[in-house]
Amino acid sequence: MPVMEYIEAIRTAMKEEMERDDSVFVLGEDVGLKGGVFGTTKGLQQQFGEYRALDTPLAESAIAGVAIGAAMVGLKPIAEMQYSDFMFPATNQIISEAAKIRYRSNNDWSCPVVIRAPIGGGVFGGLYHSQCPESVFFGTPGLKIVAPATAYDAKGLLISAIRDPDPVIYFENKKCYRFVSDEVPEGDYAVPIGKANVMREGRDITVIGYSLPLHFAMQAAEELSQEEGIEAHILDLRTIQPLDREAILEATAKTGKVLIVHEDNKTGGVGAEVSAIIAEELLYELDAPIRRLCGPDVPAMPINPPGEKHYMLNKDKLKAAMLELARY
Amino acid sequence: MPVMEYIEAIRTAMKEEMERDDSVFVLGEDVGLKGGVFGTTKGLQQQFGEYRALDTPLAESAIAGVAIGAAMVGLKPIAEMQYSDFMFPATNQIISEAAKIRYRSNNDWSCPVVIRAPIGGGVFGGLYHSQCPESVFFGTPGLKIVAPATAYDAKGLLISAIRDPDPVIYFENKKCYRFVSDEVPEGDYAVPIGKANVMREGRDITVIGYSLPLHFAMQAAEELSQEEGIEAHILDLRTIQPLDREAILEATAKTGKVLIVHEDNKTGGVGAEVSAIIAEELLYELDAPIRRLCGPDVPAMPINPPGEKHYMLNKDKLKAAMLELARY
Amino acid sequence: MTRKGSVQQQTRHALLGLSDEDVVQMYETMMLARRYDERGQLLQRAGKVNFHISGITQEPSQVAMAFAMDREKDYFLPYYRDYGFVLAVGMTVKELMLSLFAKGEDPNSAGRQMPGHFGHKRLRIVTGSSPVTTQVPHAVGIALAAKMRGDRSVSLVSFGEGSSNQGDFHEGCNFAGVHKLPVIFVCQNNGYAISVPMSKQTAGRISDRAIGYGFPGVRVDGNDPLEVYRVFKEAHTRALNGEGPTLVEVMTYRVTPHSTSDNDLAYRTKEEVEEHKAKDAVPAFRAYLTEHGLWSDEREQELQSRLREIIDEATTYAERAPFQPVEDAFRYVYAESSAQREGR
Amino acid sequence: MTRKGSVQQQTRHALLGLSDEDVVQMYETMMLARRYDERGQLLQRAGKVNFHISGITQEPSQVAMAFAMDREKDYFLPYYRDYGFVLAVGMTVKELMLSLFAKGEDPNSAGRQMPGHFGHKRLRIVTGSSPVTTQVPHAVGIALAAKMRGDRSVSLVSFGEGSSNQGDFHEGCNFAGVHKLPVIFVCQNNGYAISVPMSKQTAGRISDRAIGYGFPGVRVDGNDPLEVYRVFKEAHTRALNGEGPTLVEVMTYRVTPHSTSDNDLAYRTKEEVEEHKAKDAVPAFRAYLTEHGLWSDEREQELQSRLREIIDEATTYAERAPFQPVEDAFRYVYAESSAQREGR
Ligand SMILES: Cc1ncc(C[n+]2csc(CCOP(=O)(O)OP(=O)(O)O)c2C)c(N)n1
Ligand SMILES: Cc1ncc(C[n+]2csc(CCOP(=O)(O)OP(=O)(O)O)c2C)c(N)n1
Ligand SMILES: [Mg+2]
Ligand SMILES: [Mg+2]
Repeated sequence: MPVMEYIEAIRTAMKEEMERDDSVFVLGEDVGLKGGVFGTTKGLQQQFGEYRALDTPLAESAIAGVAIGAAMVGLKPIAEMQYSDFMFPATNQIISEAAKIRYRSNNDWSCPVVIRAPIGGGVFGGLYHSQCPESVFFGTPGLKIVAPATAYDAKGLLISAIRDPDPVIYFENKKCYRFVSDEVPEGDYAVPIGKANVMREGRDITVIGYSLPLHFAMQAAEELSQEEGIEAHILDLRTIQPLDREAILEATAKTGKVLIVHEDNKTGGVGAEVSAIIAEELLYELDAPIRRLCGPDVPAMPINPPGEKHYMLNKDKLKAAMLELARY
Repeated sequence: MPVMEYIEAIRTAMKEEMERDDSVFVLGEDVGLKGGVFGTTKGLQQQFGEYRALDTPLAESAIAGVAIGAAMVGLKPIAEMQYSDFMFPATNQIISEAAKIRYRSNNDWSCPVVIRAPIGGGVFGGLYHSQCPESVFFGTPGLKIVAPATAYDAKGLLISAIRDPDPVIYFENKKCYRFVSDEVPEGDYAVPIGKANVMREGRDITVIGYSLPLHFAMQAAEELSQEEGIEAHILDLRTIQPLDREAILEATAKTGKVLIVHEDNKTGGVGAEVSAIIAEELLYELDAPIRRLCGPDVPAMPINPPGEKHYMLNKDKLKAAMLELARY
Repeated sequence: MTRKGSVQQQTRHALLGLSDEDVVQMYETMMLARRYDERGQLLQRAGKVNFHISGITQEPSQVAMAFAMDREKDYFLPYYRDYGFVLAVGMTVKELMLSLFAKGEDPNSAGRQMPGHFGHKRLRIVTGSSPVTTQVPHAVGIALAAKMRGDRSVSLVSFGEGSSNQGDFHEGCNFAGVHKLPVIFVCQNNGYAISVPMSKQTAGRISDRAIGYGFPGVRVDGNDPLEVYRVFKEAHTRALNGEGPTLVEVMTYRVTPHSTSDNDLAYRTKEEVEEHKAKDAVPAFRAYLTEHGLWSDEREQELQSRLREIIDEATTYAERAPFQPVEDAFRYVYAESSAQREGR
Repeated sequence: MTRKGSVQQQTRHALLGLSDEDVVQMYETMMLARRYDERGQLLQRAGKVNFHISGITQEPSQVAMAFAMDREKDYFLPYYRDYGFVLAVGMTVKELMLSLFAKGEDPNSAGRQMPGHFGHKRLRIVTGSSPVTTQVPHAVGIALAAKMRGDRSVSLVSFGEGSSNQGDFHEGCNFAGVHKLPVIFVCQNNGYAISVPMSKQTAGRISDRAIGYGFPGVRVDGNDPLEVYRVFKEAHTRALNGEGPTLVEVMTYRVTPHSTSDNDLAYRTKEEVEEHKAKDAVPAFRAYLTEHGLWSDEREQELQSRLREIIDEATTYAERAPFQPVEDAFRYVYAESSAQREGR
């Protein structure tokens, strides 16, 4: 299997789905001629023409709203939000419309739209090019939300999102674009929405998370294994809505010690729900309090390098938290 | 002390603060001449003139954004969202702007705005006049969020919100408007933001929540006390951001059995964070899994009466859950 | 109804390409909407339903615009006062009543949504919500789909003048302008957004906004249904010819309170309302038909009793119909897999 | 610079009420902004800073509009290319450099935000964010405050033409129109929103949108700073007279890539860029001054060496300045109580 960058996996998924199905198209700011500010849609306009890789006016509510309209009549739009920080103008279209179309029409209408939005920091983007907005949309019934950490999942989940009959928010991680490469099958395969994945087997502590910080956890786990003989069990949620409850409970039961990680700030994040599920279902299997290691509860990360570094999760922070939990 | 309806307490707080401080004003759809679609601002335009109870165009992002601008230069605007269901067009102004103004300017600028929004169902409002959007804004650093359950707190928290130097979302409950009446002091008093309140002392189980469902919990608690001798300890969070961690932990420690209630849907709600705090800090004091009784994970409640009733929390649902927990 | 054709042998409607049957049908549809709406008000006052929102005096223009559309191909995104419109494109009174009573058989939402929240896939009436103006970008997306597929289909979206102050109006219109999409934006300007009069909503003319988007904006008297028809027919032709969108501002007036929850005399006078009631286009349209020998007192009587029957029957049916079973209240959050469906 | 005053004894700038010192100062400020901006590009290329966003060729109009404002009373909501503007209203190059290097002493944000995200309370430069157009309703709110308090203060807000397609543009303009608020909306139309050319952004003229809001919209050549000054002076006077807002569309061109992260040759040609570079107003304005005996090669030399010194000094200072201590990185999420402050 060829090794591929995460960003390339995203592009490939779009390209192949667009080849397979005429009704798939991508729209957003700069996605056409320029091929996206990160290059994610590079080549698509050249291959599929102006409309199937459509440069839109700078107006996120319209990007989402137009995509929703097109989806309601049978197209399969992929609406790109240039940065997830800039998807808030589209909140009403996403929460009031996309999420409720099937329910409010009692299954008469549906809205198979994909909304792609790059999340995360560590790219010297400052307050408004680094945010993780998952918790704003998380918990909205009617939406599905995925957040791949690997190139394999990036392609497989995007294929699933495009084919899904309901609206899917696809949170891709900017830092992963070129930092993460792994084996990606050629051609058609799908990673099912709603299924978590065990990234690493272990018996001592369980780490549950999604997106970029899992790579820090994996690095920390290797070091802890070699240095301390501590074996971490690592679960990649992959889909954050709906959460894979069985997988969460299984991974918890495996070690009885859970650390939840995400870059989105701690309070009200996805981690709170994961913790609450465990506290509700598996309290007596726990050998330690449920820990969360997340972004700090400040509006966003500063752009100055020490401030950014201070804000971001990294291998060392993960390692310290994992070690502490293991020793609990 | 006079007994007052919850809605009257809200109106009184605005009126008295507007009398006390010229810079306080209210703006929103129909808040002026009509006095609000619920009558919350009745009489204010007559008393304070057109501008201090200002009828705005139908445009929530502008209502929030104009209020933010005015707040940045020293006014104290109260921006009314007619229904909380209709505040989503203002999400970007609230999350990207109000919440981040102090932080991004390193304390040079600030944004003392209050955003009032009626939440909750049980009023035959259907999908879009019944929602609880707390979880969308909850967890956004830089925002404070209050959600009073009593007339006393409705007035006292609104006064605090108006005087607060930072943005405060004030979630008032539509069903409470006339369903809830209690003693409200005349004149000036403030209920501090960030402080929960023990509504009922008990030794058997702890109920933690906010807004309307607490009244069902209180009714259920009385019945359980008389019928089963079960004494529930009931904590009204009142402020949902920042959460009163000490009060949560104290109330938990009191009984070791916790039920969290809110009308907002369960997944990703405020209750998840409350549960996660407990699971992180007080795991070994628990005598039962942490339960949550919340709105179902569906887009919103239907308007047809059986459907609405089926959706809503009520005394009986609370009682059953409390009894089950007590017997655990 | 004021101007007469200068060519004496042709009626005004014939000049517009409308047959005698068409205008009679238009009249009957206006009257059907009117009677349905009045019944809705009565039912609410009688405590049979919780809520009704009225489109009275807006129906003549709604019906006229529907008649200018291709009712086999176009997509419709009406707003909550559009009874005249949805009836004209194929919704039945029974279906409206089922929605008013919030019953399970209601095709709009199975009694989940408020009345006036239309949706009917077979009729290409696109499901709508309460937050105003969100449907504007949807209509643009549907028009984009038509353009991409080469379908000869137009989308028509309507909204109030208050709602035209939302950002989604701007973003949707501008997007459609860029790509010359086949969409008609209809602002039904009835003078109020609940209690807020035009003068506090905008300092401009809604139709003038089209200038900034590079397509035509037309203001038309909503009490002149034939002129409304003409304007929409033209807009429809432009759309089909690839000439792009049109913004139509239909000047009308809301003679009822905003909804059954509103007391409008808190913010306007009875006189103002009466003045506008006098301009009602329904009797004027009847007079036009009569003048051209297309209508008579007998036909009117027949129509009224026929409508009463239809509405009575629909009311009885809807009142007796069951609510959606509560076991189904939480269905269709997502598509159901066949496994899920079988499990029920 | 093309037209000459018909009254030969009065210069064009004198006719506008600008003194000789004013125009000289305008020129010096344009040049300062230009040199600062060029240095920013250099520093980024040299790897000294991560990111720079340029306003080159937009400075002449930015400076002109600032000179038409009351720099003691007005509120300013610039956008990220407004170096010429913020320098003209009192920000120093040192402050800009501190922001470029993201250092703790930066008054805009203590090095938290990207460069080009201005904010300076003492100068009434209102803190801005990255999501475009959010500042438009803020400017309206500030103008509303001025009206409510009876302050003779105007707010000026600028944004790109791409950004004018956001809903907040529409909602803000419309609100200001209703209440005839003292606000000036400035669209700096530089032809591109990153890679998207005007033709894919809108089919209309931005200035025409004002018609729909009931206030004047003016299009002005950004390469003619004196005409820009005239237009803004007029808008300012209207605002102070209670006549309401003005929308000004300044026609300019972005000669640099969108930012240092962009490769503009992926979507436009070198020729197109060169064509516009040739229209640069800075040398033209110098020629105008020279023509009127207000400038000379010596003064130019003196200016250039003075600017180099200022910029060198600021660069050195900013480069050496400390970052905000990481212990302070999480401060000011909320107002700090005195207790909190003492605890530190
Ligand atoms: C986003 C949003 N804000 C507020 C409301 C509440 N609301 C319902 S109708 C209405 C007035 C609409 O006025 P207009 O657009 O003129 O339509 P009309 O009712 O006059 O036909 C308002 C404020 C809403 N439905 N959606
Ligand atoms: C809401 C939002 N969406 C997207 C972006 C990313 N972005 C930054 S600048 C820009 C283009 C702005 O174009 P224009 O308004 O014409 O200003 P210019 O850069 O040309 O001066 C875009 C898309 C953003 N900052 N905010
Ligand atoms: Mg109206
Ligand atoms: Mg531009």
